[in-house]
Amino acid sequence: MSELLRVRHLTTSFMTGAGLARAVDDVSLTLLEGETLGMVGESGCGKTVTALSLLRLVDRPGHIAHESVIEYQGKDLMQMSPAQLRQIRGAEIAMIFQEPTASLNPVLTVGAQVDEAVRAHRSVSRADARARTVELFELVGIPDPAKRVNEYPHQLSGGMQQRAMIAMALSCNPRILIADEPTTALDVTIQAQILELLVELKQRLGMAMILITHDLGIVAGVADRVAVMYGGQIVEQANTDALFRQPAHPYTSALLRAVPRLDQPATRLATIPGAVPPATAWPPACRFHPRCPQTMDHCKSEMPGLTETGPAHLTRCWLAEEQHRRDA
Amino acid sequence: MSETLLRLSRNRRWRYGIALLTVLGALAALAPLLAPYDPTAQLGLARQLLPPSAAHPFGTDIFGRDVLSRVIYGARISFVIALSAVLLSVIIGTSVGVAAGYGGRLLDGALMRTVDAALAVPRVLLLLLVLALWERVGVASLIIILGSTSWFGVSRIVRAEVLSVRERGYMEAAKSLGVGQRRILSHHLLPNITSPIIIAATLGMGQIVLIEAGLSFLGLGIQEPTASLGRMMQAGSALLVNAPWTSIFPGAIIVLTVIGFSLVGDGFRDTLDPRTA
Amino acid sequence: MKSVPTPLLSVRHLVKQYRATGGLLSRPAPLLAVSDVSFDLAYGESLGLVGESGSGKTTLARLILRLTEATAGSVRFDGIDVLDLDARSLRALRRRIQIVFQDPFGSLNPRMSVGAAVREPIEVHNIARGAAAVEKVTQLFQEVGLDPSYVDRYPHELSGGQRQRVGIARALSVEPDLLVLDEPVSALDVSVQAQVLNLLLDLRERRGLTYLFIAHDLAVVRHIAQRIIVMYAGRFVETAPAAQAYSEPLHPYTRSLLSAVPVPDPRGQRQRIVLKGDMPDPRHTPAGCVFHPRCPHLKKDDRCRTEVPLLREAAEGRKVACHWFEEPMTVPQSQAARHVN
Amino acid sequence: MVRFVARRLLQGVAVVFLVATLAFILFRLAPGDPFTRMGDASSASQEFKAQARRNLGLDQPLHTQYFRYIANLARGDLGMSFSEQRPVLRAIADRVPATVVLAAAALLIDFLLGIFIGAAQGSRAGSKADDLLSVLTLTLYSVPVFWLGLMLMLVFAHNVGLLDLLPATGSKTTGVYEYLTPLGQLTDRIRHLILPAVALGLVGAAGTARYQRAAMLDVIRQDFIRTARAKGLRERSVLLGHALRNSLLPIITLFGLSFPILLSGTVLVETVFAWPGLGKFVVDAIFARDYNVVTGAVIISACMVVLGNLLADLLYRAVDPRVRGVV
Repeated sequence: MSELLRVRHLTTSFMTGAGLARAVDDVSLTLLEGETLGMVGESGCGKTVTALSLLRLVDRPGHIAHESVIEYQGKDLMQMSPAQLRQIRGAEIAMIFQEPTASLNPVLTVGAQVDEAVRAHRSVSRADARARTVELFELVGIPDPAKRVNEYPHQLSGGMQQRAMIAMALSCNPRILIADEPTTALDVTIQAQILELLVELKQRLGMAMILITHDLGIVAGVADRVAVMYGGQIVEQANTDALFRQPAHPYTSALLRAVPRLDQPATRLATIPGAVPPATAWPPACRFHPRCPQTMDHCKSEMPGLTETGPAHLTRCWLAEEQHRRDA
Repeated sequence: MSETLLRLSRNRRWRYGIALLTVLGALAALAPLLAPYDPTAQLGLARQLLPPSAAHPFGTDIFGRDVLSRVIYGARISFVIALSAVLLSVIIGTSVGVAAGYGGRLLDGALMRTVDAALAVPRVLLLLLVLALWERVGVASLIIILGSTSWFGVSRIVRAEVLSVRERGYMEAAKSLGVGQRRILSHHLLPNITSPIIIAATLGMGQIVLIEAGLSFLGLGIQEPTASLGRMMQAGSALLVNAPWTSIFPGAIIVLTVIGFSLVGDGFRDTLDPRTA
Repeated sequence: MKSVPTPLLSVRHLVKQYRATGGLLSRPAPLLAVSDVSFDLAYGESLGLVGESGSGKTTLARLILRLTEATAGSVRFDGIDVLDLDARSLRALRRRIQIVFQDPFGSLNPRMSVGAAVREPIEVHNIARGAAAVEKVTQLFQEVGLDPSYVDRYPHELSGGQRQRVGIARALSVEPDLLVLDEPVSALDVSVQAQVLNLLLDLRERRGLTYLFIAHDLAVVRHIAQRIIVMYAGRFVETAPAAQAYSEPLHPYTRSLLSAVPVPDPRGQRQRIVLKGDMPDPRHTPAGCVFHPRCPHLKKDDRCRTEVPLLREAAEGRKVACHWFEEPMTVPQSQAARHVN
Repeated sequence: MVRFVARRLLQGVAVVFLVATLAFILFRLAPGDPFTRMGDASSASQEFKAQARRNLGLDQPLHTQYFRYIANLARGDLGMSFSEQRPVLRAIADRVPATVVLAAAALLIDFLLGIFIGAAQGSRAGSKADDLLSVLTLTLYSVPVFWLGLMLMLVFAHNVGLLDLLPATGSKTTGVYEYLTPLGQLTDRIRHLILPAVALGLVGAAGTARYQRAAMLDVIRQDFIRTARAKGLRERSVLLGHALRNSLLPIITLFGLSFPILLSGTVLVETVFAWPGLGKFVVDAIFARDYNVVTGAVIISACMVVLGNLLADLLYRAVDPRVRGVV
């Protein structure tokens, strides 16, 4: 499979009242054609800012560092003019967001908002755009699409709104779909519907997908590969199976043990002490070291790099690196 | 509280506004010391309608009075009226707003319909209606008239805020902890509605300055010979061609005063209002 | 006959109907938020109340605490008729029933230091005053795992987990018997969620508390509840001891709900039952079984569309509101996957 | 829709009725009556005053007076104007058109200019141009409208100003107007309108711009703007089609609220420019102690405000689908 997206040294910072926040710090990742990459982490770890940075949608006071590279099929989005960038947004790489209610314009009909996406990239008549919209609504499972296109967002349920967002994202057959917490605002049974829809559409349309979520369960069921984020960095990245079977980073394994589960006895949960620090106050050296159960002196003095600790398995941890070296 | 002050002092508008108001306030407070002449003293025929000069930086008016001195005293009155009238309107407005927002449907309906009616009358006309009944008004009665006709907006803001704060989780939490009504009101409700009141009060002061000037300009506010900025402009409007300084300077002082209040009000809004912070 | 101990909390035929705010144009339709529910809660028991948004679980909690007035039914707490109390007795009762809210930020007064927030109920209920009250606040902070030096901080200076600990300390300050926990961990991150859940387990053990634990996340509830009630559109659809509810759910809704919870194990993925459609509009609940328009049960028939299923005894200590729960409910794979119409 | 309008009109009638009641209370609670207040200013004899009181029913008990007052009001009878010796309603009706023309022109300047400046600022918040315009709007916002009128006169008006461009007072050139062609008459009226309308409109525009800027900033921060950018729309479509459109919602509310402020402004501006409208009429009436005119003008203004609010509500419903269907 070929590389669709290649991101190198992506760094996005915000100037805040409390100082400079490096919300995303030197993130590198690759997305292959047709694959689903899951990005997990707790809130404040930089997942959403990463997603927005990929399409350069970060607003002031946010700023993407110049040395960042976001290559889509060999072309660097960082070097593109606004006009060139627009031809990528929505057409090649599309996005859906966490809050469908807030992400749709309340004063325009959902149909009009999808029409607009179609017409932004194709010179088609209004009628043709509308026909396409109805077709898309049908594709994403909105019942009675010809009627629903004329409704306003508030007339639809949360699940239907998210379907409309998906229809909008798919309007130009993008190669990549970035889904940022697409089900977090929804109920469990609706979440199941939307996830199933995304998986099905991805297969049917042959897209690649970046699925961002805090829910390890969702990633386990949907992603081919997983990147775990902590403190604005990727701390571990591996094939889904390997990551869940043999997590190498102490944060990943602690997170896995802290999740309440239905498939295991209801014992007392393992915890991670403390909380995710704010982006203005990342700890020096390894960002996880104040919360890590296995901190060594080295972790407090030098930041570990993202190194290979297994086949296609990258980990940002001194301990894992050491163990890997010993095993090898 | 000190944290709020720190954030305020970082706000550019607030800083400029406070600086401007401090200068103007000092001018008003120290008027007797700073004014070069007695504001009501008529300095004689030879000194009538003199253009600005070293002796009279703002010139003199038709009665030969020093415009600078009159402007300083006029600003003093504007400040006193604005501060007192807004204080009065905030007290009335807050009481009515809290009563409407917290006192049940019937009371709310009665109070708010009254406020609707009062707000449907243009403010200047409302004041004309009230002033039509008075012969001559002094500073005290003007304060009462302005204060008692300026609380409608405040009461609406307070009511809206009370209705919103009422629904906050901590109000319900206090209730579920068995905290009594009175304590909920004083410890949970009121402290959380002060910000919008402060913002409304500051911006309201600028408006009162403008309205008071407008009334005096119509000849209905403070009466001669007391120096009042609006009245000075009224007199000046008849002499626009011959002695523009008699209306330019009082107007400019008003503009500066209102800018000061607006800047401070904007600064408060930027830092205190959770919706914009 | 066995002697049945008096329950701590006994709810009978509780109903909450909101008057619809219909104007001249829209027909007023009554909104049934909680529809005729009954249950008991024994001393020291932990009961999990599970449902999606709009199921009425939070309304039920508010009814029990009388933060909202019931339309009909009764709530007895330790023999006291809660719905009949005057304001003064109600405040006294609130010493004994406490609630921890979902949003730890929203439920703390932003203008009150967290120490003052915990001290307030202590002083309001005359449990302690002055230095003794301060001492008690310190103890409570330690008990919930907060650094006592935080007493002078304001809510916005704490993290979400710390704020929720303050909320718990405040609820404990009046030494209640019953703690109503309304989605206490759903606003928290996974790592912090585990901390708070463990704290709740410890506190229950140490203080012998009774919990009514409300949540939408079945996996979370499983870690704390001994018995489960599943709500759907204002009604109880299933009540069962936790172990059985999870291993062998009987109501088709419970089954679907359980199957929809994502499992954090790529090899342990189960067959999902994906429900069609949305939760019914509370103003236009369907006739018959409220769940029938979304029900994947193979035996669904006219009876489901016309006759409201009663909550009936399915086994010792288990009740289900379904005409067909005895029938096996294996859903063919194709039907499970095809939810897109 | 019809029901909504009917309902709001009914509410409006209630508001006007309340205004009339407040006006009644204000007058009757005040010490004495118009004739005692006339006091020594009037040379009228005691007998004349007593007769006039009887004629006006001022010797009747309060509630009788009140019911008669309201009954008259319901018939559209606002009493007699002492100074003009004719019904107040007719005297006012003669002045209303001039005020409406002035207010409409000012409103146009207010919102067109205000929205344009505010939207431009909001979409470039933090830039040099934004800062500069902020200083400008803040200053204009703080200017007394009558003083701005004087200053405009000082710069632009015939015989007064530096530039000698436009007439300073009145609504038409007396003595000449009648001999002009229809087109000439229109030009003459427009030339007279410019200064007062600009004075009133500029101050309003400054307030509108401040509000519009905030509204724009508010909208730009919202998620659906990000959606619009993410689907590859041009920045212009994002700003005009999504941001501006949505930011106009709060401006419509402001539009409703601006009517009483505008009418307040006309009182002052009409006095400065000797514009023969309702505002100037009221001020003159006060000095002539023609109290029925003052009351009448207050009631008529309340009607105008009520109608203005209804207009704003209708606009809001036309633009925001969320409030349709809600009464």
